[in-house]
Amino acid sequence: MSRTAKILSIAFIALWALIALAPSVLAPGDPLAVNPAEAFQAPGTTHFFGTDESGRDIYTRVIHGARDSLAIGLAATALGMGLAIVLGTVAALSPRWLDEIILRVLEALYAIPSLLMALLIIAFTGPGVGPAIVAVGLSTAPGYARLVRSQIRTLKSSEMLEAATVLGRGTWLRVRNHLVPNALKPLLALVTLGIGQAVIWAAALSFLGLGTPPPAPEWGAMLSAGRTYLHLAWWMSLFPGLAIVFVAAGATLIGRALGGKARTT
Amino acid sequence: MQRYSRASRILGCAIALPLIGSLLASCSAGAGPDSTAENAKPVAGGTLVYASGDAEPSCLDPHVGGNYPQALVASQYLESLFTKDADGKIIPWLAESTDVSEDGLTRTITLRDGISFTDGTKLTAEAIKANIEHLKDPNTASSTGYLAVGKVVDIEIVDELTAKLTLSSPDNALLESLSMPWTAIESPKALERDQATNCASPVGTGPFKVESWEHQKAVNLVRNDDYVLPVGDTARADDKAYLDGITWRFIPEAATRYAALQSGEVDVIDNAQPDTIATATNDNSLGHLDAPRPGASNRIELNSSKAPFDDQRVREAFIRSVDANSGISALYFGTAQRSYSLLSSVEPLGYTDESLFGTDAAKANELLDEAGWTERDAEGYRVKDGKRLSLDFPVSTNQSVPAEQSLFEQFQAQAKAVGFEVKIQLLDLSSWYGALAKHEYDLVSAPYTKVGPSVLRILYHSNSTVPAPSGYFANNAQVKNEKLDGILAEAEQTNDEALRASLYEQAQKLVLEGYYVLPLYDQQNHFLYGKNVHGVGATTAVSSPIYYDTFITE
Amino acid sequence: MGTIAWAGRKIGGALVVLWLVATAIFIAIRLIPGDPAEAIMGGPGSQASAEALAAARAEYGLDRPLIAQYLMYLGKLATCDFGTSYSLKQPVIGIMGEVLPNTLWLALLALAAAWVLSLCFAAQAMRANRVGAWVGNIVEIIAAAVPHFWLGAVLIMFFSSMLGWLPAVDNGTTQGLVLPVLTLALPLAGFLTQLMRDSLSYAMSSQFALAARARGESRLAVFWRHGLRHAALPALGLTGWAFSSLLSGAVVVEAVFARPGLGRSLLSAVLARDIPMVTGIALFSALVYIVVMAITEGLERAIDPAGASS
Amino acid sequence: MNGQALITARNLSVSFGSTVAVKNVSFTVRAGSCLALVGESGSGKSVTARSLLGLSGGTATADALEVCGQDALSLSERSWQQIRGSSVSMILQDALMALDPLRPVGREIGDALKAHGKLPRAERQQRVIQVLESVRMPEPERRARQRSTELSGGMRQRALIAQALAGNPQVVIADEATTALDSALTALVLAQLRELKEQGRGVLMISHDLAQVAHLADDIAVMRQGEIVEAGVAAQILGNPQHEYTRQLLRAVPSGVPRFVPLSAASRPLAAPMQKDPAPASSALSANGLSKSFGKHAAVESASFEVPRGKTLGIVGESGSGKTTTARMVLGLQPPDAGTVELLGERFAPAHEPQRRKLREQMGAIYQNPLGSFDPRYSVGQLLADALSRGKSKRAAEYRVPVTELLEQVELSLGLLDRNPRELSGGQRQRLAIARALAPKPSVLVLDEPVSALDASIQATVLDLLDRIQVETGTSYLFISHDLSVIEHMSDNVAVMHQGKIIEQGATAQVFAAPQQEYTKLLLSAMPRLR
Repeated sequence: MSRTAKILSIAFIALWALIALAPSVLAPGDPLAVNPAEAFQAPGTTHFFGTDESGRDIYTRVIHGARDSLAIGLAATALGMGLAIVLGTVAALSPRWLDEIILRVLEALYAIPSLLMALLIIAFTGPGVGPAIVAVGLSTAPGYARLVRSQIRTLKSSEMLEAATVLGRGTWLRVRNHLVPNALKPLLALVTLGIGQAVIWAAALSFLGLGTPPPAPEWGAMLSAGRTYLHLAWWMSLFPGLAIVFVAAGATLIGRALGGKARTT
Repeated sequence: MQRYSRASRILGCAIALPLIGSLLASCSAGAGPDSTAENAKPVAGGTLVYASGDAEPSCLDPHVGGNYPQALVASQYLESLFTKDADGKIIPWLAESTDVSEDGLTRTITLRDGISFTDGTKLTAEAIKANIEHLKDPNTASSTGYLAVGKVVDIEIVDELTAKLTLSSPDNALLESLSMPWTAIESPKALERDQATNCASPVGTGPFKVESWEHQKAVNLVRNDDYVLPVGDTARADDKAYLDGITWRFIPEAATRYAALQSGEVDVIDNAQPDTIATATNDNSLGHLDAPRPGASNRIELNSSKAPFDDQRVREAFIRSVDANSGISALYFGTAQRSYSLLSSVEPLGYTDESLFGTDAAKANELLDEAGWTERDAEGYRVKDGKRLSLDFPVSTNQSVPAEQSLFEQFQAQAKAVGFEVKIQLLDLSSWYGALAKHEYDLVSAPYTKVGPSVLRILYHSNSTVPAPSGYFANNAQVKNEKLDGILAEAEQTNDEALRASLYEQAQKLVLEGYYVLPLYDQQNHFLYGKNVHGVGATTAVSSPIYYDTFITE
Repeated sequence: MGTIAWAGRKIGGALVVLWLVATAIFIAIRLIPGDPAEAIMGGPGSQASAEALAAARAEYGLDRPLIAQYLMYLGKLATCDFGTSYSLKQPVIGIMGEVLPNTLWLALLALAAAWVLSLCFAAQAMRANRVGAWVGNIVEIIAAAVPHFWLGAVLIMFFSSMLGWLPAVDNGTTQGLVLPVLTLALPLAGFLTQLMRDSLSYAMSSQFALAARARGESRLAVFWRHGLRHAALPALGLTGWAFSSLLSGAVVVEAVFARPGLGRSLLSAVLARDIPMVTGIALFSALVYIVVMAITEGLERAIDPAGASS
Repeated sequence: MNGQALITARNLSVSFGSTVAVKNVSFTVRAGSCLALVGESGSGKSVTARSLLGLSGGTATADALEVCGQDALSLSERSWQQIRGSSVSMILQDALMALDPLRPVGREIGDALKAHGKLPRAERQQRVIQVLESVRMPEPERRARQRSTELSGGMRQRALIAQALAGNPQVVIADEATTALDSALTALVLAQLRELKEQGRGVLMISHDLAQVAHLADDIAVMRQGEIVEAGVAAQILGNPQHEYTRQLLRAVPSGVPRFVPLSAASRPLAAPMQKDPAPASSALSANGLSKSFGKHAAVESASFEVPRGKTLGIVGESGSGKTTTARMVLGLQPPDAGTVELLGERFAPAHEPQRRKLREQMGAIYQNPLGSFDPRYSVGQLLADALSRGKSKRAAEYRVPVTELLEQVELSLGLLDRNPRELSGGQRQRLAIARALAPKPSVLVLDEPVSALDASIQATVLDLLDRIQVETGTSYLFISHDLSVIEHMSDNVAVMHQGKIIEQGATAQVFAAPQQEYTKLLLSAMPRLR
């Protein structure tokens, strides 16, 4: 990772952390305050990003929406990753039969596309943010788990670990000092990619009317509301859309700087 | 004898077609694109593509369940015994004449001769019996039709064309009930088939018939070449519809639907977005049909059966806290008029009282203080006895357009200012019904379409708090008022028109003044159609358009 | 591994995966609080009649012990009996037969389009200068990060409403497919390009590419004979994932473009809590995924029998 | 000079942007003779060779550049394509990488004909088989259908040469064509090139190894930093080098240089080799009857050897002969099927890992590619701190003194402390690997192909370092290599492995002077010698 990339990544993360944790610093207004008289105002000096159908300030909403949107992305990825680390590690270190079983389970999870998985879960639980997070988490887990498994298996027989053995390191030291950190490193790159993707899928669920309830300024819900007025007020969907693209693309760039590939398989 | 038309109200149209030409008294100023097309000569042929924004019905037989999307499509292939003329008067359609006994408990209906169903079965009194029994059969799971014929206890076939209906109590709304598509007459032979088959291809007497149903894609309707117009029209050479058929498509995305209309892929769309209606009518590029539904206005009902809305002061406080007018004007671009009535503007007996609904945050605060909701929690919501002043508001995504959802969000924000927490839950229809059935709501917006003021009985009589076989109950405000029950029962039984009007006014006053309901506007029913589509405007008693007179020019 | 052994292993694995999916759904239905018959008939909101509930109990053997129910359930699935969709009142298998080809066709076209697009982009990127490559890079990443539903809406606005070039909704013609396919293909192309560009530049700067040039082959010939082959491999390895994400995207795209298909069926089935339908779609999409994976693995074996690239 | 000039370059320069990679080099390649361009990596020899095909990728200028009778300075891309493959062709270093692993070799060979081709498909096929036959490919029809990954090393090399010969070129450029090959394969390639020369073609051979070119080259040009520092007839350059750099390169060739004599002028001269106790009581390492099979394939069969204290045992053999499996058994990374390993008289293998952990400090290992054995997250300092602290810490600051000592011992600059090993050169990495292995002060080092990936001159410095460490610390080496000349220089005793068995072992001088086994004789005959 180059120095510039490092600085840019840290700046990017810091910016979003600030936006998510203290949105009022950048947008002091109330994201829920309606003012029907000011509905559908085009972007201008009073409203940087314009206003929506209820006269709410879109800039304020985009900024305040970061917390929900990112939280969904983070929670889903954390869930997927947690599951993946457990399953992947167990599979990699297990005897063949258990490995084989876990692989099949992962394949079964993988065989249901993520949005279908989300809909399936919603079919049983009803809509909401929780099922969306669980669904996106579950459907991304197999990809991560396979990576963890193959990482650990590769590392297990790597010259690096052999060198550690030759140097007389015990199992615990080898696992703690080399195996775990090196297995997790490519995962870190994928996490960033995954967050972006999770935000996008959560937005898709909002579009289908199964995501965050109103009037929370979640980006997917805003984008979804804005698409109805695409002809009239393009800014309603442009800015939340840009926020999603910005986060997802930024996350991708960081992921790539960390050495990740585009694939999450 | 005057020629009858089933075209009731034709707003926003300027077409002069022989059949309905003489009945256009109530036709308001035309804003359609085809003011020049007044002279367009009807041409036969062509298939109209209709794009519906509603969810695809799971059954094409409107007896089953009974919602508005079913009425829209069924109006093309099913007909009712009665319909409504331009003045809102009920007139016979498939029926030729009708008579009611002195005590109001026996209703005799005589059918027109010479009409057949599209499966070849002749229309006879047997059909009336079969249809009403079908509606009353719990296995049909009818909601709307079931309630409409609820008082019919027995059907006797007098002769081939005459049936005698015995009622449990007098019902002066019965003819209105029988004018609705949900009680439309289907072939008795077809009704004998299993429900799945009948749902896929109901058989009626209408100008079109169901040819096929490609799920998720379209219902294909073709012209009924043996159609007999029940009320003859001398100007029509034959009774056949002009169109070869109708492709009835389902395009849930509003923007896609509009784009498809703009690009000419579809000819007519329903559930047009207010902003697109405004654009389309401004630049005169598309035709617009505004056909407000009869029955109830679109309103929010306040569940008075449980806290906090069991207290009238809290109900009034909520209603005073929100500002519907500015929201409606911003969101509806002048396509919807604010209503202060329980009934649709097309109902002559509707009672309006604007003074009850003025926005007044100070008064709302005062009322809440009075009602004991004096404390506020950290988030600014009012609290009483440790409980937050919180309102559940399940909103059905299938029955509510985006503009309406936005309006509810505005209410949410406005009510918060006086200390209400409104929890809007966007639910699919099934979950929404589930929430209602479990009484998990304080606020609800449930459209109800029925012809005539007797809808008030369905919506506000205490009996309507008891679920129908389908599980649906219509009295969502949970109004349980013996006085009101008495007035509604009397209004439905009287033969005295003046008394009826005064009783219904009293009833409406009781409900409005009890702050059970926040009326918003008429049930919106906007259609946009392309330049080359003519003769759009004829509607049934429930304002669903029929395309019998419609033709397409190049 | 011989081809027959390989195929046997694949089929065995596929059956296990289908069995796991089916079992998970069986467990899920039983985990819903309340009456499983009611759950199957659409949940408490559906207000299913007593007769309908009784019919469901009989059909699914709900009055029998759990293990018997499970075996009965598996037995039915094994004989391709997915039950009747209560919301559409039709056998699930018949509905699948109607809608599945639409979605598969859409997904396959989108996959092909994404491949062609990303190959073009990747080839273009090879020739671009620094600034061009940087811009290309950004465009790919943005393309990969655009939500389908928004992209679809924007495409409709431009190409249907404003320009009137392409139909907004499915009308059975090839033109009607252009926008939905593009909507699905563009984000995927963004992903694939990133991947292909890496392997393409690896192949084009490799020793064997140099050797080919030294034999007198033109740059173009090297690109076709070597570059594409190497670029295709990782992209091919990604096909299972890509197809899966296309099926996800199809849920959205079918809603936006009003196309009948698996995604729209699932959405309406989920909204109606139509469990037989949901089960059928889940198993069918798993089956589709398995078949697609087997095909791509077969192709990979054909391109790279020795697994040289892995 | 015999032979017509096929390629003439006068004052050829190649630059990449503002960087000049090749400066004013002049040479001639003649028919029926071989010109060798010799230099370290980065000396510009490959760029020079590629510019003769118009493939340098940079900007080439020259007073004159004539390729097979054409003025190459004014050639269009199309004309270059005509020349490539049919007039001049190239054999690249790594057959695995130089043949597309995804395509059958027959198609790769056929492509050369296609590019120039008026030949119809059937005749092309025929010609492919014919070319494969001419490089003595066994079963050419079958091999043509296989991909390079499915071929054995020898067949792969033959296929690589065949693809260069398909267009019947007048000049063949062999770019490091023998580097990193084991002795048998080197011999094979050299023989093939000799044949080409005898067929009357011109051969331009590019190598970093003077010893290898000695056998083939008629003329030699020595390149350094983009310039030819010395050129002339081979015998003269090898026998009487004028330029200091040429002498340095010659000196770096290990074969025939006695133990402990520095190969590199840069290396510090050694103190007198230790001549202490001539009869150590016990050996540092001994292996008895080690065997290992993978499935049906016996990788190692009852290998027994001893490494005396302070001495070096060299194990030599071709790739696949079982050397590495032996090393892994010795290191306790692979349990032997049979046999034992004893370290300092104690049982080391087979044994439970916890039991021999203490003993492990007595044995270190060096690999061919050290990078793979380093944790990629660790810097140089962290790696050494980790080794010194037995995995408890990676803070170099805590181990300042010993880390500095280690770096000095392997002659690495202290400035590299915070670098990641990836940023180091090959030679520096190997020194780091040695430093790390030395951290626990082991008695035995197992070195598996430690210098195979290094240029001759770098190899020389690393070998000198190993010599010095042995002199200073008395560490015993088990030195494994395919390179006979390295083994000859480094070993006190040598064991020759062939197909999993040690077929011959004894004192190095003895084995090299009077091999007993046919196979050993064959190996030695293929060994390039300067001295």
